[in-house]
Amino acid sequence: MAQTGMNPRLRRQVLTLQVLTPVVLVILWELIARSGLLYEGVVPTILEVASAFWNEVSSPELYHHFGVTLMELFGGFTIATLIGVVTGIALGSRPFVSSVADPFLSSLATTPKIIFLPVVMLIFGIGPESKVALGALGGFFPIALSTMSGTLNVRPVLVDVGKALNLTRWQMLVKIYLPSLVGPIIRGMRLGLGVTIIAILLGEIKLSNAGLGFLAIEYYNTFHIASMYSILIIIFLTALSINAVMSYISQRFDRA
Amino acid sequence: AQEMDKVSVAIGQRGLWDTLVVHQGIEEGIFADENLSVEMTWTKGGAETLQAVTTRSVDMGFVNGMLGILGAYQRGAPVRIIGAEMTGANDLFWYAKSDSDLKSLADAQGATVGYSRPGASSHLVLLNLLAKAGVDAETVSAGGISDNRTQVMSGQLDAGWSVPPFNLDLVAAGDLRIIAKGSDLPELAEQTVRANISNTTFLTERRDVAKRFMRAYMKTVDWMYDNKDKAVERFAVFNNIDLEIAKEAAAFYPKEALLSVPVKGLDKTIQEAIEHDALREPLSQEQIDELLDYVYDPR
Amino acid sequence: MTATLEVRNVSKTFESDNGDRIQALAPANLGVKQGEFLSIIGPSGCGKSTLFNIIGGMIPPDSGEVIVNGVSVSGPHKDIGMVFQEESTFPWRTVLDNVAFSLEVAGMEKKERLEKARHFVELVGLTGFEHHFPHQLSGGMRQRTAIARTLASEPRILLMDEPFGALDEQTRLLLGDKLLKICDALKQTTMLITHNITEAVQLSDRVAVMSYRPGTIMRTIDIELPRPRDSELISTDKFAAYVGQIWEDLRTEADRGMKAVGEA
Amino acid sequence: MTATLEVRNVSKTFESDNGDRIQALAPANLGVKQGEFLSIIGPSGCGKSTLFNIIGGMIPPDSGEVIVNGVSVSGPHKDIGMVFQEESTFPWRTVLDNVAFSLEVAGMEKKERLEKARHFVELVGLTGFEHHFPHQLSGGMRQRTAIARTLASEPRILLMDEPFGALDEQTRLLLGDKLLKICDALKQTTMLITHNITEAVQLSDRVAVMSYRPGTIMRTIDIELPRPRDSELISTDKFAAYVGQIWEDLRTEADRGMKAVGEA
Amino acid sequence: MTHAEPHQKQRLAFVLWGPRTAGLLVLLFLGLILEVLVASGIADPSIVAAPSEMLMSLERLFTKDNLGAAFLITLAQALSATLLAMLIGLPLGWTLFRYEVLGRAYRGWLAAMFAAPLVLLYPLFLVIIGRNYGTTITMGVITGSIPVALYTCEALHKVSPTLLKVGAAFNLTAKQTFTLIQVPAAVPDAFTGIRLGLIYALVNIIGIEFLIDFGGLGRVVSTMFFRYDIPGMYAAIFFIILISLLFLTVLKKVERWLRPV
Ligand SMILES: Nc1ncnc2c1ncn2[C@@H]1O[C@H](COP(=O)(O)OP(=O)(O)OP(=O)(O)O)[C@@H](O)[C@H]1O
Ligand SMILES: Nc1ncnc2c1ncn2[C@@H]1O[C@H](COP(=O)(O)OP(=O)(O)OP(=O)(O)O)[C@@H](O)[C@H]1O
Ligand SMILES: [Mg+2]
Ligand SMILES: [Mg+2]
Repeated sequence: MAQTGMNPRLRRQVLTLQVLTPVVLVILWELIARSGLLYEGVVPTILEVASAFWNEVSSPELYHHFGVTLMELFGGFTIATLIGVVTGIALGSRPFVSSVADPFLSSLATTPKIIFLPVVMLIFGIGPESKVALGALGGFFPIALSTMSGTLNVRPVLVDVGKALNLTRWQMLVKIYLPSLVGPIIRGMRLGLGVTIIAILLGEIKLSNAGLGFLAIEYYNTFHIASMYSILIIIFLTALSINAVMSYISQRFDRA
Repeated sequence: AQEMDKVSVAIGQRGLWDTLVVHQGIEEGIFADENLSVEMTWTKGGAETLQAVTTRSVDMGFVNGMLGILGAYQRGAPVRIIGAEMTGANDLFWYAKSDSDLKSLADAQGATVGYSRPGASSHLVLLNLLAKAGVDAETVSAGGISDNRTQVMSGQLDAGWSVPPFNLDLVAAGDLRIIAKGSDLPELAEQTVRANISNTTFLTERRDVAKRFMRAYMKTVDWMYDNKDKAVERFAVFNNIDLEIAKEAAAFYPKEALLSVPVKGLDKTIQEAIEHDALREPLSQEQIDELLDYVYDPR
Repeated sequence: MTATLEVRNVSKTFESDNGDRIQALAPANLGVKQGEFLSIIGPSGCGKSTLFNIIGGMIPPDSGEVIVNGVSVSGPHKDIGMVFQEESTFPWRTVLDNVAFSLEVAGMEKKERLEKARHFVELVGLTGFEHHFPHQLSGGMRQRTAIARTLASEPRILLMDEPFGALDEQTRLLLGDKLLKICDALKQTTMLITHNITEAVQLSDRVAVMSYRPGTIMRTIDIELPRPRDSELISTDKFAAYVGQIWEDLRTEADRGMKAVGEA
Repeated sequence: MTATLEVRNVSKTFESDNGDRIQALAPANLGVKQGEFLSIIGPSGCGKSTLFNIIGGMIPPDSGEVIVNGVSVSGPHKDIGMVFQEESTFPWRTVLDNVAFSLEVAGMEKKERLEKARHFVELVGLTGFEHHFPHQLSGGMRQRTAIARTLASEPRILLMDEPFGALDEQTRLLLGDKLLKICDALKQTTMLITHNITEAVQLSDRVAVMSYRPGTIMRTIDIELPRPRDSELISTDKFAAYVGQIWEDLRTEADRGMKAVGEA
Repeated sequence: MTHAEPHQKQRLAFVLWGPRTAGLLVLLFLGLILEVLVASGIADPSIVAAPSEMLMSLERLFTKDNLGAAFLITLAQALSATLLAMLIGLPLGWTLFRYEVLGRAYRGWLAAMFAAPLVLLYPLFLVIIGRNYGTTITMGVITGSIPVALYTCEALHKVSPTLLKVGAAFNLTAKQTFTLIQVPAAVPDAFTGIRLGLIYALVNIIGIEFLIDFGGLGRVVSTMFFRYDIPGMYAAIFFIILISLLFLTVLKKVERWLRPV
């Protein structure tokens, strides 16, 4: 976070708050866990969660599942990006076509991807392929939509500059369209990655034999609640770091 | 050595006594004796296994609810029943908190009692149990075993369903009390509730493999009951549970319940399927003959 | 290196999406002589950019033709260099790479084209800013980058559409002085579109005054002020007289334009 | 209904987020007489808006004081009405409701305030557009709405910060004529901030020329042109002379300003 | 407009051949192709359903499987979740705006949560709350209130300083400034947050319904899948997409109305 331009007192207060908040939350959790207000299996004590967490990170099992999820993520996101960008440019280069496609794309984009799991399974089976496909499906729409609107909104005057210099179609694409699209594509990828992550993990939760989502729900089904929490923590830490990397990239390359 | 035949199977409900047959057989080398190398995938239940089989992602599927199979068959899925997986409802049981007033299902007048989902075996068995007890309880589609447990423990449900070994530890610890069992309904012992399936392609193209597989499967069932101590121990290890509990769990399952042939009580099942919208109309005898395709029948 | 430009009976009517028809240009006639600096002035929305786009071959006219050096042309023509009204530098390129753009697409070798680009960067007074990106520059510097980019393609006719439209008066006067120097150096046939009277008089050999929509050339005025010029000119009686004369012509047109805008 | 305004030794230094200090105003002195129209002209970024905000009580000066009718004031003062440089109409209110804003917060009854607002709408020539929303108007009309809104609060001194800064020259000249009429009608003490020389000469009784940062009043020039005036004025020798005189003063300052921008 | 003459014929053509009609035609065309593929046996009917069969199932879904009721159940959950999200998000956004320390401390966190896969927390609520509407609505509230709070805070920050200066110049009290300037100026952006909140709530509620087999529309898909009723499943999915389309269209209309250009 940019904390520039804060006077030192404010900065100190902010920092105190940011440190204190998790501490308070943890204490609150512990109190709830010990109070017996909730069924004990549901809110394990911090110590239990911590030891479960340690067990997880020191077991090679976790890294296998982690690897599966990352592979699915990589596959799904790559496919989503490639197809999304090509589709986005194709649809966006004709305003009429894009206005036809827009309602379809945006309503599909806002449909929960997980309900497509049965369809994807019918086609790709129950292995990692179906998770990759679901992830690709999820990531596709934001990327395609963003690329499409980016293509539509490539500043006409820049296209005119190209026309005035009699650029070929290829030169037009490479020298004017693609550089203009870097921003929208990265923005779309950032949104798409979030959706891909969710789609893949939910897919794993619903049906799979490997992956972090599978692990979490397996612990849930076998009443290892503390372990479930630690997997959730791992999932969230991973998602947040991936998102942080994406933010960095988009700040770096998006000169809009 | 000769190249082993690869078989991929999907099995629902990881870790139950009956769903561990294939695992036991693999560990005991019974499948290897038939020159089969088995690749196992656990699924979360019938629908997923069915998908895997009909789309040929796997060769065979185990532990499938009958209603799902019948429905899929009538809707044109290339699916065949190759044997029974579970006959009777011995595995199902219902429990309540020990400190509640529910001592048996007979006390359940007006209570909320959980089952997994409409049309599932837990639903059918519960309805039968309640009818037999003559009480009018509120049945709740409360989801899986863990969902039921959470809801019972937090007081949202009065009773929940389970199968062994799940929750037997809490019963042993005195937190829970079993209030009804599927075996309370002897008439159900003559009805197959779950079956093993395969797809038509596998059954025509590699029928010999299927045959050997089922032979090994049946041999494994025999072995499990002939060497019960060893089987129970493996069962306990697999689930990471006490040996005592594992023994108790295994006791729920008489050997007859696990026999592959024949599939029993199909007429009644078809009727139930129609009641629950799984079937649109009864199957004809020709259809039943086509659907039941025991690749290996030692009788 | 320069040429003549002629516009004959060019007209254009736009049709908007909802079927409305807007006649932007009534048949317009205009000639720019070899080496001449001609300004076209008119109220906002009178069709100046439309005329600019037709001459540059960006849009086809409904009727009439555009003649470069005696030859009728259609579509973009390499003899014509265009500087657009809106911000048109490439934000992902540095000043130098922007200026070298036309040379790059023409396939000129890297070293050669950068050298040549540097020359034009100097011409517009941006030496020292070669490696800045447009967002690091002021509006006036960005427009000068765009001008340098067009000049680098060495067109025989230079068309500019309100290149300083977004700048304040004082900056315009200063940049006008810079432009005067460049023109004196290049002696290029130039057509400048503007709505600023001061700018038109300051820079031009001749000013063509356009009416409000549908745009036509109402009259042209020869500006007989000595060259080389400088913005000091604006304090002279003659300058004021030209300004007054053009304002007299424009006033009713501008008024029509202003009224039309509010009704939209 | 009018008053005098005096600015005594007002200075201001800004400290930016990264700790840089920018001296926007060196001690500045200025007086506006009863009923006088004074323009302040200076290059972009010279501290004009800073001065404006200090007089209006929007920001406190580092030193010096602002005196209204002989009394030192601090903070917003009801005798001073302000028209801001940027777009300042409320987009969710119609023209009429915008103009009636100050009357509404003063608790005036609905019928009365609408009637009064209508009068000011007429004064700025927007009759017929009472029920339009700002986004349905041109930039010039929006600024006139903002002026009417300020006039409706009946301030004794009117401060305007480049109200027509975003408009093109021709529209400015036309709106200048409108403003001249309004001023003739109200005879209000007015201080206009501008960077447009033509506008300053066209409208003012006196023009104060500001230097580039840190801004100081370099000199003031009395504009002795007859009233009532009109934009036709711009063709006169006298007008050109004033323009030239101001440009002479401003030129080096503007040049400094232009150079400073690119280095940012 | 001065030279504008309405050209009735062209208007008609525009309506007839506008994007909406073209979209419908494309949809029909795709449906037709699918129908032919299934009918000719090229596409496996146990994998894809013929559109005709799908439409027929839709009728069956409404009459026998209470799709209408399922829709209402989901709608009720989404709306109550959004309402709660507004009750939480609007004051929270205001607080983060009003107290700079809090804003600086938590806005970044909130943005990170917005990007995090919050829906994965559903097993946690399954454990804490149980498999009931409490869980679905809670998930809707959590995912929905974050955009509401973020956009509200942002909207208040974005209020043009010039408009605030106008208020100051007219000597407005803090309360008047808030009600007469900050609130109306922030409404369009805050509504964007509410729109996103509603959509997030809807998406997550349907998704969780599907996952835990409970509630409205999501459950219907899951049930059809469980029953191996492939056409029914496709019909249910199609219906959900239609609902998304409907929601989006209505929300965008409202937004455009609030934010005229
Ligand atoms: N592609 C188009 N479709 C429809 N109408 C257009 C199109 N391009 C321009 N117009 C209309 O034609 C008229 C003339 O536009 P043009 O851009 O040529 O004016 P201009 O004189 O350049 O104005 P400005 O000084 O504001 O740049 C305007 O009313 C404009 O709305
Ligand atoms: N709040 C502020 N914090 C820091 N610097 C400021 C602030 N306000 C203005 N400045 C700086 O003070 C200088 C004068 O600004 P001011 O807005 O008064 O100029 P101006 O003459 O009104 O310019 P313009 O003609 O562009 O409106 C500028 O360099 C500006 O960057
Ligand atoms: Mg133009
Ligand atoms: Mg200013």
